[in-house]
Amino acid sequence: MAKVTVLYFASLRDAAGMSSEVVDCEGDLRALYGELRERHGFALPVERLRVAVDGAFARWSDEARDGSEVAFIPPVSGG
Amino acid sequence: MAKVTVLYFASLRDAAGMSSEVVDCEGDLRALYGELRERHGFALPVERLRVAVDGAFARWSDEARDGSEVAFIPPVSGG
Amino acid sequence: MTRFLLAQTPIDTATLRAELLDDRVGGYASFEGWVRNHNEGRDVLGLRYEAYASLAQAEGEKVLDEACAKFDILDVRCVHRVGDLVIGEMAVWVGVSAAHRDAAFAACRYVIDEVKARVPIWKHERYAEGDAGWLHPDTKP
Amino acid sequence: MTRFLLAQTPIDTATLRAELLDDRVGGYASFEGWVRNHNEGRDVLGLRYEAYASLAQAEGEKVLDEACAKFDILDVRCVHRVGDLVIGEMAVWVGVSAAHRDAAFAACRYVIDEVKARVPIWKHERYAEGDAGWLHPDTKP
Repeated sequence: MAKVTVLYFASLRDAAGMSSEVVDCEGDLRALYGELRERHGFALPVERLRVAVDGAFARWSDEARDGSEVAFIPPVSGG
Repeated sequence: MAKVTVLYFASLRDAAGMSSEVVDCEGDLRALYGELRERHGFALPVERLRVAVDGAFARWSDEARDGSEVAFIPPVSGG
Repeated sequence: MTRFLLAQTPIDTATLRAELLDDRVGGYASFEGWVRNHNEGRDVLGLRYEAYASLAQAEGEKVLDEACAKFDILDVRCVHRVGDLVIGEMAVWVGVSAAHRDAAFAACRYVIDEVKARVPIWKHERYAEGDAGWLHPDTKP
Repeated sequence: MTRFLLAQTPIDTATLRAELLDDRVGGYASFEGWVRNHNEGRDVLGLRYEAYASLAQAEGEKVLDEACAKFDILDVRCVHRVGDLVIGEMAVWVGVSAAHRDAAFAACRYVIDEVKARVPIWKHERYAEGDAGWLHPDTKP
């Protein structure tokens, strides 16, 4: 069981009603997003997101490491 | 016989030693350049030039009109 | 050196441009994205940009490194605003210096395209009708 | 209105750019040509631009009209210096505003390419070796 800090941005933050939370997590990052999507009712499917761990892009199949910071990156719209 | 004012720019002006002159002219603009090229020793052949009459691009086959201003345009190098 | 920046305040292009001046420069290409009063057929009153700052900084810097590697340029900078912006304000600026214009144009285009596609910054628009929302374009990030 | 200008004095891009500001603008692309310290392998000390002013003005304006017709842009301006310039000075500036960046980039590129190819302006370079000469590039005018 890993304890990770999850960061929410843009529409994910609005839907979660918070910009971050600490969650317990088993399995990979894809499973983590699936669980949180269900909890918060996120509209975006995992296919439309990217994921980052500790400030660097990561793979959905990566395991969540204890103490790490996980960010789900919705489609960007800068510029 | 038409009397025209000829304008020289860039290397043509340096070769002619003047920025303009009034010349008598028979025939078309191509013939006029040929004559002036011989007189001033211009290096550039007519194929590398454009010609303008009274501030607008013209055709080499145009006749020189009395009182008009003729400019020979060497390859440009602005920018 | 940091060549990609997130800015909380209006972008001063004159100072940024001056940093790219160099006797070897023959061509300088720049692009600015400004906040329009309309988007996809809707009237826009204003907007807000939010960034995942640490990752945006790293990914923006990576885009500029790529531009330097791909194109024969002398230098490149990019600044993106975060926070609240009004209509007409500059949202993003890219500046590229090169010996020749081909490389300057190509690199400038590359940077703005990649920044828009990859750097974690999100736009929140407020509309004349009173509603507002985050833009999450439906293209592969 | 005159959108193409020949300038005897240094170009103030901030003022020119401000004239292109408009609430509908989403993208602004600009290009500047600066005097390099080298050209075709030779060290350049400085240069002079000479124009056939009346025809340059008319042909420059024509290039900008074409850019407006060909691309979906809001406005475009171009200024070209004449007279003596030192290394690092701006020789030419192009600014284009558009709703979207594709058109802004394409029009900016079109204008600088056509101005260089067609507008009767000539460059006279002074070299470190002491000689000097007019540039008459060997391409179809």
